[in-house]
Amino acid sequence: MKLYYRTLRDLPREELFAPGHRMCAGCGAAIAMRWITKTVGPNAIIVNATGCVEVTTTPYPETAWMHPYIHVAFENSAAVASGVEAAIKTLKRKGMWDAGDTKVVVIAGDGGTYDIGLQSLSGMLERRHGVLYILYDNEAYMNTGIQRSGSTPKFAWTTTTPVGTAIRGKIQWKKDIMGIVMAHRVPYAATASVAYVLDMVNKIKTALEYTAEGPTFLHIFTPCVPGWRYPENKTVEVARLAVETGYFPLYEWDHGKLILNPPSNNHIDKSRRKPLKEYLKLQGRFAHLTEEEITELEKELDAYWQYLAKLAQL
Amino acid sequence: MMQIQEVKHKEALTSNYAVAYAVKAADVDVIAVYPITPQTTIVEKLAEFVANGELNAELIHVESEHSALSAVVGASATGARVFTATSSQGLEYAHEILHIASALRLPIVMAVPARALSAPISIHGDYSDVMNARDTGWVIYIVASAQEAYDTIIQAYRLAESVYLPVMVAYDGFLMSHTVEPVELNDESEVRKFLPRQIRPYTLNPKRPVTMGPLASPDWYYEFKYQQVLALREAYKVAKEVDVAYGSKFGRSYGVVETYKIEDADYALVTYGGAAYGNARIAADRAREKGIAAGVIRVRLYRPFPTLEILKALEGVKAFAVVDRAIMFGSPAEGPLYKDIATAMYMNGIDKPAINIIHGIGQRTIYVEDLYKVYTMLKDRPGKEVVFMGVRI
Amino acid sequence: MLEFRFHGRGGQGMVTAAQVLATAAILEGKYAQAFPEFGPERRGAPVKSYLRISDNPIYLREPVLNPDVIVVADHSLFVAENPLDGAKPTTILVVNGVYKTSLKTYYIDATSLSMKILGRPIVNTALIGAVIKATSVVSLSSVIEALRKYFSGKLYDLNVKLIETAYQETKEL
Amino acid sequence: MTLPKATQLPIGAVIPEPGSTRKNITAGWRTLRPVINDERCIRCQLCWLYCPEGTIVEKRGVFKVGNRTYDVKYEINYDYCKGCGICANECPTKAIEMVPETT
Repeated sequence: MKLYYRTLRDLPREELFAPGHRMCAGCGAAIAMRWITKTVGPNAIIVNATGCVEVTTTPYPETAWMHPYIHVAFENSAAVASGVEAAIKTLKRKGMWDAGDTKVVVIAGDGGTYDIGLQSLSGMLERRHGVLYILYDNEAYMNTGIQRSGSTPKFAWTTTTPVGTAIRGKIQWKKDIMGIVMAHRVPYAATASVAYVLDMVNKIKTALEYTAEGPTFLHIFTPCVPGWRYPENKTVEVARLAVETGYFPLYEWDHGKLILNPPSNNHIDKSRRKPLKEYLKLQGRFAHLTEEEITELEKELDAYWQYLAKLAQL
Repeated sequence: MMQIQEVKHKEALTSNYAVAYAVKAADVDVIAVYPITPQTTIVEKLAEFVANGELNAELIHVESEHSALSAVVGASATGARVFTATSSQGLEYAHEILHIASALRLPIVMAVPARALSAPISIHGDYSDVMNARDTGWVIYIVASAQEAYDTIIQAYRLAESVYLPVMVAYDGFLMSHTVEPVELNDESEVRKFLPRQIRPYTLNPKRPVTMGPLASPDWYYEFKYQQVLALREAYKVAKEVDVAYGSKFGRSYGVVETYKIEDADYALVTYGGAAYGNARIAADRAREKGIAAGVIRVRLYRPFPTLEILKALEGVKAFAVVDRAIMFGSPAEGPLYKDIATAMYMNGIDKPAINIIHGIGQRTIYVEDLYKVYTMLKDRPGKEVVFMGVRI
Repeated sequence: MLEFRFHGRGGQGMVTAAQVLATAAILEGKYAQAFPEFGPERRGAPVKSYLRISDNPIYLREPVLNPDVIVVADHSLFVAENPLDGAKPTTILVVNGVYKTSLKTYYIDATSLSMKILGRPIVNTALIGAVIKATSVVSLSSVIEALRKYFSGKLYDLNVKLIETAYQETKEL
Repeated sequence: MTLPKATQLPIGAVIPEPGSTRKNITAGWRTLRPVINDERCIRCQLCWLYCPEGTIVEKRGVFKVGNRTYDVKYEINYDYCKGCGICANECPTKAIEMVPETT
């Protein structure tokens, strides 16, 4: 990533995401939206998949968006963005575009990315449209009331993975969406967290600039107050612990090179990571976990880190 | 005085190719398509035009029909002139976006060589796909020749961009999509004059940011649906005006309903599409040879429904039959056009013998002889019934 | 109106043959309609295609049931299919190689000829030449013009040569 | 309130006014209200950084606090603050206190 912003003082001051929207108090995605809109600047078109952000920001006749914005459906934001990008290209060629270098940015949740939107995402990446696709990951279908998605972590409680006597929470592991995106050989993909804003905005800007070459992807970790069952003032703390415990490593895939970013660049050595438990214990969705289950999660996390470490060496 | 008749140059084209030529003439900006039989040759031809630099457009090779329509929704919202095409399962797959495209009021034009639906899988023609899309708020034309397909695509852009509604141009899968016929092509610069670039009230542009596709509560939603009702009513008027304007410029027009020997007919067939209409004309001629005053009515503009024109055309007949090429399972009468006409008549206090013929399903051949028999049925035992014709019962 | 039915196998070009003749007729200001017996086209599978040529607009969209001209690309089709189905006493048969029926017949060794000129056994062009000889439904020059829509470069030249030779060599049985 | 008729609304449910949720004052969502103690504020910007609503307002000027002088001061736009308390939780000097809203 390029360092567009070195300190907090360099960050863009102008707010391009209006307050008065209906996102939850303490919403992690709201923090992300604020910084996405500020960082991409006004010359961008936002394509939003159905989801929490979409329904809470566009209650007719009001909109929180100050950008040109379109929402079409749940599964197709990458396809819609492909069309927007192609339109700008042709209209420019024909001298019919008056807005200059307009960027195209998708904002979609984990349901709209990992699950129902995966096909159109793959198509867009394969066709190499110059679109920045931003996934805000709150690890379940929060808009419909906390149902499990392909992004929900193992053992997590959701309304469709209840903690029962026979089955306790989600049975399966979280899907490796970054791996899927990287397999498309995109110019740039990165993870980011709302707890690490400076890292996040530099990645947003880097990814945005790389759209001149092709599609870029950002996976932003956005804790969810009601879905993860933690107090609403703890959003940033939860997000920070996710990174510090190694649960959500910060890294980027820049033209085939995997680079771990601070503080995750220190975390290949397990002893440098905080115990996973510190992250889990803040959240009601993991409240039922036994020591054995936590050990299993830690084992899987270690394996994931070994995989990342190998990728980082390539 | 001797008249020198100009022999107009005609190309030998399938309806699919005719559509591609019309799209090129319309100077379309963005095309998104996914292959499906019998639509595919439209895309192949367009890809050739783009590859040869004859059409300055972005061709998006999407990974599904759902994405094809989604991509043209995005492109149209951005202000581009767009085109897509599909058939059968593809139209079903994109169905969700049909509703959204019309509700967002985007002037998208889509060609649909009509094809049967699975299961069992059939690549052959009928109108099950188009009829499933009839209530989605799109303007729907069903055309009957390659020439009309060409002309109607051009008319469709003018109409779509006047009333801000998407327009579907449907025709018989295979029986037209793959049939070579003579087509007179217009001078492309004249087509572009007929389709001037309009400034739309709202597009996605950072200079004039708007939000499209918001959430509407019960206090707001219904008003936008009612707007669509009004827009389709407006489209009914504008479609006729566009057809007249096109006729005066290019010498060909069709009306919203086409009739054949209806003026003095006692018995009429009402239908849509190339095969059913073409063969009905021959059947009417045959019936007239046998002393039956037979006529044919073809619905060209299917949505919005041309109630007035159809009622007027049926005014003098003693009995009529509606030949449908789709089945609405479990309906009081299984033919979709029949249902429309029955509703139109009932609402206008008209009661006449009317038979619903279901035929041509999965491209079961509609023989002229079959349609001739329908005329004799109308004469000998006029009533109200649904007849599944051409099927082994 | 003259109605044709072509019998061939996927890959022999019988759909194109009907289309080329339709194109030639349209070039001459006539009305024409050419369409295949629709289905997924598969190499080697028997296929039919249809052609109507008329001085008036054509509304009929039935398959050709009682052809005025039947064109058969390959003798084996007489075993696999019944190409003479619906033939009238006046129907003309155009066939690749000598084949005796009760119909008035024109024949050409299209396989040898296409092998010789194209180097490949694609018999449609040769049979177009034979059809023109048998029916005079369109002129040879119109067909040569129509071929431009289907072939270009060297392939066009070879097909023109093939069609002209076939036209010369077609004989009445 | 009478809402507009169908024919009075922009077509396609387009919202032509960017940022119009500003009309919706979300102050009523709060049960706790953040109060900044300017004495303790070290101008680290973290509250401004993390506020999901963008309600921490950065004021430029010359601000004397005790014997220190700052060129910036942070205030809260209570119209939109939903009272989540992230600012207080993240504040390194505990300069923000969450106090109950009094009605």
